[in-house]
Amino acid sequence: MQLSTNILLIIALAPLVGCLLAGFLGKQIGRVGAHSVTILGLAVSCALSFYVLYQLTAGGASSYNQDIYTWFEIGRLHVSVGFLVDRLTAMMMVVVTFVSLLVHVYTIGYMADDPGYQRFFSYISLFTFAMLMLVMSNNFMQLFFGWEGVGLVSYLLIGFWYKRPTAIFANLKAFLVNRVGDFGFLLGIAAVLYFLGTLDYATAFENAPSLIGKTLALTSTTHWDAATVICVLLFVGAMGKSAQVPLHVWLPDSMEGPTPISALIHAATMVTAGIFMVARMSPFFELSEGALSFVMVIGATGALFTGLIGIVQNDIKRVVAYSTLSQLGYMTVALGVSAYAGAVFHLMTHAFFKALLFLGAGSVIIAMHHEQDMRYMGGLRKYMPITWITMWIGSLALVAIPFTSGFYSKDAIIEAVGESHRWGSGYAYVCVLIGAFVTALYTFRQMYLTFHGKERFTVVDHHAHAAHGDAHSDDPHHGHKPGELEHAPHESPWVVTLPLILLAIPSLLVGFFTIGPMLFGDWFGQAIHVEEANNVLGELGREFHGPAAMALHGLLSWPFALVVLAFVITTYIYLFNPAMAGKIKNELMPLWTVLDRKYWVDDVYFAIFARGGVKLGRLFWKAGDAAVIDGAMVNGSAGVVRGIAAGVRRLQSGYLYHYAFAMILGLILLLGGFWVFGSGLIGQ
Amino acid sequence: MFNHLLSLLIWLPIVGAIPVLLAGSGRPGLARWLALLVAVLTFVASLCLLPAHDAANGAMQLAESHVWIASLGVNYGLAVDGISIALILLTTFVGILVIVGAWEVIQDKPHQYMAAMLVLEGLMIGVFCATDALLFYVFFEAMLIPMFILIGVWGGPRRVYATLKFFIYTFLGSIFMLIGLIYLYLKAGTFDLHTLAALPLTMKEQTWLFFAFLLAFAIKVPMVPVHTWLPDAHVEAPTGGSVVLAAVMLKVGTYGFLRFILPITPDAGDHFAWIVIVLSLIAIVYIGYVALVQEDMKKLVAYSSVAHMGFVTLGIFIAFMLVRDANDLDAANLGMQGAMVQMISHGFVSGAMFTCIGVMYDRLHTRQIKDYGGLINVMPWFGFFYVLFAMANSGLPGTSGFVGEFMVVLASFAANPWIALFAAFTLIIGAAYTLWMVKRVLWGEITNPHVAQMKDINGREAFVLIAFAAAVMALGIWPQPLIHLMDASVSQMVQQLAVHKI
Amino acid sequence: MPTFNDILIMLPEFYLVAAACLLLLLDAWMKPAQRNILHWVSVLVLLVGIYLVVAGQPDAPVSAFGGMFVRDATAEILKVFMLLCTALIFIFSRPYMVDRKLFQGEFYTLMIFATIGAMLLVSAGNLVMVYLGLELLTLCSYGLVALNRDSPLSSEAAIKYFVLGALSSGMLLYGMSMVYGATGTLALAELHGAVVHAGMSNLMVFGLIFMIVGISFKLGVAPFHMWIPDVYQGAPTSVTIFVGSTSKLAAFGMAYRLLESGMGGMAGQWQMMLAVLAVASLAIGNLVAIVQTNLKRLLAYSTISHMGYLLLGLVNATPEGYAAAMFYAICYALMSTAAFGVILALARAGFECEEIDDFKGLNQRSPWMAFLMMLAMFSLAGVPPMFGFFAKLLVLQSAIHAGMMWLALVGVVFAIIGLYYYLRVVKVMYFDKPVEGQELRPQADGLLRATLSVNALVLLALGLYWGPLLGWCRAAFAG
Amino acid sequence: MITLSHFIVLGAVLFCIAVAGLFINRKNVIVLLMAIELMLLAVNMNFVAFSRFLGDVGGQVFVFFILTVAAAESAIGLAILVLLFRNRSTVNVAEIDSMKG
Repeated sequence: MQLSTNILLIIALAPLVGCLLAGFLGKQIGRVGAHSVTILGLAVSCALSFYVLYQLTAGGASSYNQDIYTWFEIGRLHVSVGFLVDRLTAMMMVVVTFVSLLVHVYTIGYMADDPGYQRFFSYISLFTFAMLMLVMSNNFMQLFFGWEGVGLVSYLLIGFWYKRPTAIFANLKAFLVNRVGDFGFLLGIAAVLYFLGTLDYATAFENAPSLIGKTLALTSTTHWDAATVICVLLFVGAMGKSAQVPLHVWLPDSMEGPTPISALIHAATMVTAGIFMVARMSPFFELSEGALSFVMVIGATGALFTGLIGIVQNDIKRVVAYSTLSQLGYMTVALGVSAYAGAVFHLMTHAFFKALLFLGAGSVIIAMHHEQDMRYMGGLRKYMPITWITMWIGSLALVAIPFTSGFYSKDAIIEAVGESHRWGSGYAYVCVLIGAFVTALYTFRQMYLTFHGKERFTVVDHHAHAAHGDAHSDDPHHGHKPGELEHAPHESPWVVTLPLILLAIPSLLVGFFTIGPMLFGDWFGQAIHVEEANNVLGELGREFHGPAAMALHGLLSWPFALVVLAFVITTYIYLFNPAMAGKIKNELMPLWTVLDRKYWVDDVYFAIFARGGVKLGRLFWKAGDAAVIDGAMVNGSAGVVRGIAAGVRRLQSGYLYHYAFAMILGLILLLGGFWVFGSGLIGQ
Repeated sequence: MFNHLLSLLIWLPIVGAIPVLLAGSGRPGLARWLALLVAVLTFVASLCLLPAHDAANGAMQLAESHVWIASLGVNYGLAVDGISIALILLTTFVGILVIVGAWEVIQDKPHQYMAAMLVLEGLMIGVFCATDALLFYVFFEAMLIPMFILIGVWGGPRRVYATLKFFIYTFLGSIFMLIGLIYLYLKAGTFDLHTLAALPLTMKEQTWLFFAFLLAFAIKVPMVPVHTWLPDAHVEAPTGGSVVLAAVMLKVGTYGFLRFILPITPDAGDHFAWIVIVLSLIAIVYIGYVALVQEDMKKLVAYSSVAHMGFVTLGIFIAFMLVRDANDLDAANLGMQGAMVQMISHGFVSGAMFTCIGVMYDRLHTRQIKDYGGLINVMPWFGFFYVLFAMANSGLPGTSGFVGEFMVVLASFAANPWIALFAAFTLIIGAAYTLWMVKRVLWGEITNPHVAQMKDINGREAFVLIAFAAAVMALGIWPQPLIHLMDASVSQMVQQLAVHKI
Repeated sequence: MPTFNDILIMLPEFYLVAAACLLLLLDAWMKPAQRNILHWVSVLVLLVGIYLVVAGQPDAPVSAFGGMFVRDATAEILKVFMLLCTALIFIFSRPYMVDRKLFQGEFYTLMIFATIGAMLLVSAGNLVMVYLGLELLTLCSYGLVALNRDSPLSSEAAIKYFVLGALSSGMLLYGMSMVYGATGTLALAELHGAVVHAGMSNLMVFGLIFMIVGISFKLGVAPFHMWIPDVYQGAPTSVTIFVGSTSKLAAFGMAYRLLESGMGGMAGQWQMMLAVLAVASLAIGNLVAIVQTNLKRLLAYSTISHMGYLLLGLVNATPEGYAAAMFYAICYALMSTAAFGVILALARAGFECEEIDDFKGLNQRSPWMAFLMMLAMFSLAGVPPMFGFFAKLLVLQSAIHAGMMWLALVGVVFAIIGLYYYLRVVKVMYFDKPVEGQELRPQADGLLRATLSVNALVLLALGLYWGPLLGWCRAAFAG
Repeated sequence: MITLSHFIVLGAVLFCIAVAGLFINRKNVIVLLMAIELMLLAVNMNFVAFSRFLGDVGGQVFVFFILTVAAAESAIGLAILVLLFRNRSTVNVAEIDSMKG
């Protein structure tokens, strides 16, 4: 049986409709109207996504691949807009729409008192549309459309609070860094077209084997393997979107956006687009060991080193952000070892628990009146139990405590890396192992600082500080010194907590139930292609005796040991001996600075690319255009002409005898000229 | 029934300008409405081209030919193919929008302004129709006069410098082309482009002619390093002038490449294609950086125009490499089509950008970026359009700006990955200069108290912007109709490239 | 023996002489109040003259008085346009002359006699006739230039014109004597034959060069152009316009008669000389024009450059070349009548309106005049679709055809420089704000406005459709 | 024995003197008029000589015309001269330069 095109169209377009209504008629339909239409749209497309998933898994539907309309057709090149929906796509669709739906609901509470309410809903619906176009696409053009589309929305949303200088700096940065990725991505697409003559997935993947042996002449001497070129270029795109080192710099700053965005875009969905893309392109990547090693090393590096930065962060959202970077690293490593399924699996579980963590953080932030600095929190658990519990669940999943879904996905990856013999896998294995420890460190630290220990904020009444408030009425803390609240924090409204609960469930359970088929069964079928030689998951599969067994085995594994160690350390420091944190910091000042400055990557980039670019531009403008072209060539020649004119003018002296003389001179010149150049004086 | 459609298209606006002029300064309202009427009629007439024209046939169609100068054998010859039609439609479409855009903005002698606009429109249509080189040249040059008046009379403070520069620069280029044309005439005994295309020429002759044509059209496009007239002209021109200049006039240059260099000097074109390609890449990268640091919005967009036109020239000359060296007709088609689409798209996008800047200028009477900031707070709807067009300008998929660049990059990769590499660089630099401007103009707190007073766009402005936005989106989401319109002509042109004339 | 047929062939000239004499008498008898009659009559006289020229037009070239006087298509066309220009001048300059108390009979009679001289010149069949026609034309011109008795400038211009003119005609004569000595004939036709047969000698070459000097002076080609700026500026505008139109046509006719009809056999020699002179005039004319502030003087320099372009046509020394040159001469005559016509129309008592700055903001004060002037300027600059462009096109073409690509390139390069100062005039009229308290209204004379408008619009009309005119020019030389 | 060339040379000499007179003299305009007359006489000399030696009367006829025209010319010249003196009260060539450039 075949999926109906209409259903897919509805899935894709329902959010768009919601977006347009909320966006253009925002004033007319009001706040309630806005969130109703968008949520309705999302609900529809979410429900249908589940239906599609069901059809593909249990309903026996074959995967869908059809063009909707021709985008352009030139000669033999036919580029169209269409859908390719197989299990991989369906899973992504479910994740995207489900998380997005919850975020919509959550937003009602979170943005309750924001003037840009309708705009916000419009944006996130637009995002969902773009993301769906991305995952459902059946060709590279449309993929790129969705790819940049989500980039656009992320730009708009990071800059949602457009009055904040930091926000509008961050969104520009994010867009540009992404463009650097897209730059490679576009070239990758061009390479695909060049070598395979098509932009359509199915055809391209069919012909993928033909790449073997083909090379691209970069100079007369250097030839690169076609598959490697394609894969590396495409992966550059993924590095941008999925914030891989060294293009990771935009993600932490993107936390300037409202928290729901961080959950939806910068944790659950958009940033995983790269992972999805690589998994989708597995037929290409399988052809190039080199590219895969490259992917693996990049991923591993990110997994460890970005995680380290997380340890020194004080902003609750930034901690989560860095953990996201690190988790994306894990997924990328998985891709690098050809464990595409593992990557996608972690992508899914991560989507749930990371969204949960972000939304939880958001809930905390609401309670703290938009105070995000953990140094002014502490002991919140008694004020907001639901948030507390759900966040603990998320954290456990994140640190991969056995039986949590995070455990299944992450442990599988670590195992897979261990299995792999690809160049660089040793380095990768070390990274991911230490990474597990680091993850645990910053996660527990965050939980303790936020919910446990003694309260580091004071409740003061508003009026006493009214005068004071005017002073810095511009800072986001509603005119209060850090750590001063108008009234005690309290649990957030149900629209906020409900999503938390709904996310907590999958964070806890989804792994247990899905690991079997997804990882070790052939659930993805054709969607993901792995060469037999690279099939590390297959290896693991042989030792896999059900999730429970795996979990129990996990209890005895290295990663778990490291987690426990981390737990002990953090518990001691932050629960029993808070002063110690400071001491350690001072002991390891150099190290701390390195991490706090994020290895100076941002600074270097800013100096070279931003400032350098402007300097270069100015040089080109002033020296090139203004001085050389305009000054010397254009105006210069004009000046020369004018000068000559002024000189020649003097010949017209006004004196008769000069005039007469000129005529005589002319006569003589003619005679002389004829004498010299003419055919001589004729005859005699 | 369409026998004289082309003549109608050319002369309707030109003749229509007379009543507008006569309507006089006494009754500006009447003059405006008359002008609008003429523009709309022209647009409607141009729409008739679509049914009249057979898209499957790449040859010139709807031909009209009358003896013009018997003793010289010069004909008044008109005909169009898909490419011309696309450009004519662009012209007439923009024609309406500039008239509406200038409605109450131009208070000083509006009748003269409108008349000049209409004449200009007619002449530009003439350029896109002419099949006789002399006729082409006449239209090509005559365009300068109304534009000279438009910028000079209704322009900014440094308008004199700008206009003289603009006029003399263009004249300089084209006059050498004239010499080339005369040479060809003396050789072939006619100015008919079709005959000239068939005329065998030695490499030496082709080389000289190639550079004569290149100079003429490169200045018009404009290509680096003869682009400096454009920023000045744009900065000083009134909004409408800038819109027409950017949206249509620049296309005349690239159109010239198609009608002269490709058919008449194909071998020299192939031999020197690398020059043009290099210049185009310089335009994309170098000009991108220059645009980055502009303080005047119009200058910035003007420079970005140069960069975007670089894609057009790139796409056209890539085709040479692909056909002659790589013998990859599909890629050549793709590149050439990319160039065409980019022409049309840039027409919409740059026109829209200049309109936006005009909207701001009408309120605050400054184009300096630093004078703005936080505009979104007071002009949300304007902000919407501005961001949309900015995104189109930086080539976001789904907008027209993406299509052409996408195709050209794809095609140029087939020619040489390095070309594609530099071309694709526009993704970064283009976004950088456009969005940085957006950041400084639109986002942030309001710093300038005058900005706080600014009103959001009114109905008239909304109409213009919506029209542009519709075009930009439509072309971005579904380019196929446009491409289908031009496909036959383009592929025929590409096949011509393979023909050697020596 | 002169037959009646000879008279008939020369009818237009005879008629004009008679008419001129009558006008003298009329003027003598008439009270100053009735001058207008004189004006209308003289205009009428010229129109009738045009009629006679056209009506009596022979199918094939004919000659009278033993070859002294030749009447062929070339002469016909030139005469028509010379008479037309003079008529235009009368119409344009009436208010101007009235304002300056110069509205007297001698203006008309001198003009008509000068025109007669021009007519004789262009249809001269003999060196004597060339000389007589030339002198009749120039002597009258001297008088006209000095017409404004109380103006120091115009008398200075007159003396300069006179002395240099005399010098040039002396050289011309000297050249003629040489040629005469070499060939023993004064009749151009025989001369032509003699040159072809007898070949060249030193005497011939000397003679040729001296004659070229004479011609160049008349045309105003550098370096024999020195008189032009001063005369243009000093003379009353109503005379300047004559020097710039009618006598330029005559000069072309003279050049054609002497160089082709007479010395055609030595084309090989004079082509190169003309090319050199052309470059000189293009350069000097265009360059010095840039720095002018006085419009009449600017137009004077532009004349010099235009004569350079005219030579581009002559250097070809083929029928097409002569046709192109004549086309150019006619075009230039019409352009200068238009340009000076606007000056005449805008000038008024005490206000010459000849400084470029006088035109500031003309578009504000009287848009129509500004428009006409703009047409004239763009035509002079040679911007399509104006008449001037096509004239340039033809001469460039004939230069290239003559194998002088370099000359054509020089031509276009200076065309670019020239463009600048024409644009400057347009800029002043359109972009600048008018000077306060200075009203720039055209003269009320309805006929003046109408004819001026027609004259300027013709520059546009002929630009759009110039086929027939070119056809006539070609036909004139084809035979 | 006096040959044609003697006459030609004489003519040439006269002509050169005349020309010299035109641009060397910086005093009086009247001298210019004389120089012009001299130039015409030089030409006449040529014509007469040629016609005599060629045995063709045409040249001598031409001479008569030249003489007539010369008379008229000098008349006009003097008239202009008077005018000039009236307006500027000088006939010094070196002072007639109000128009230049």
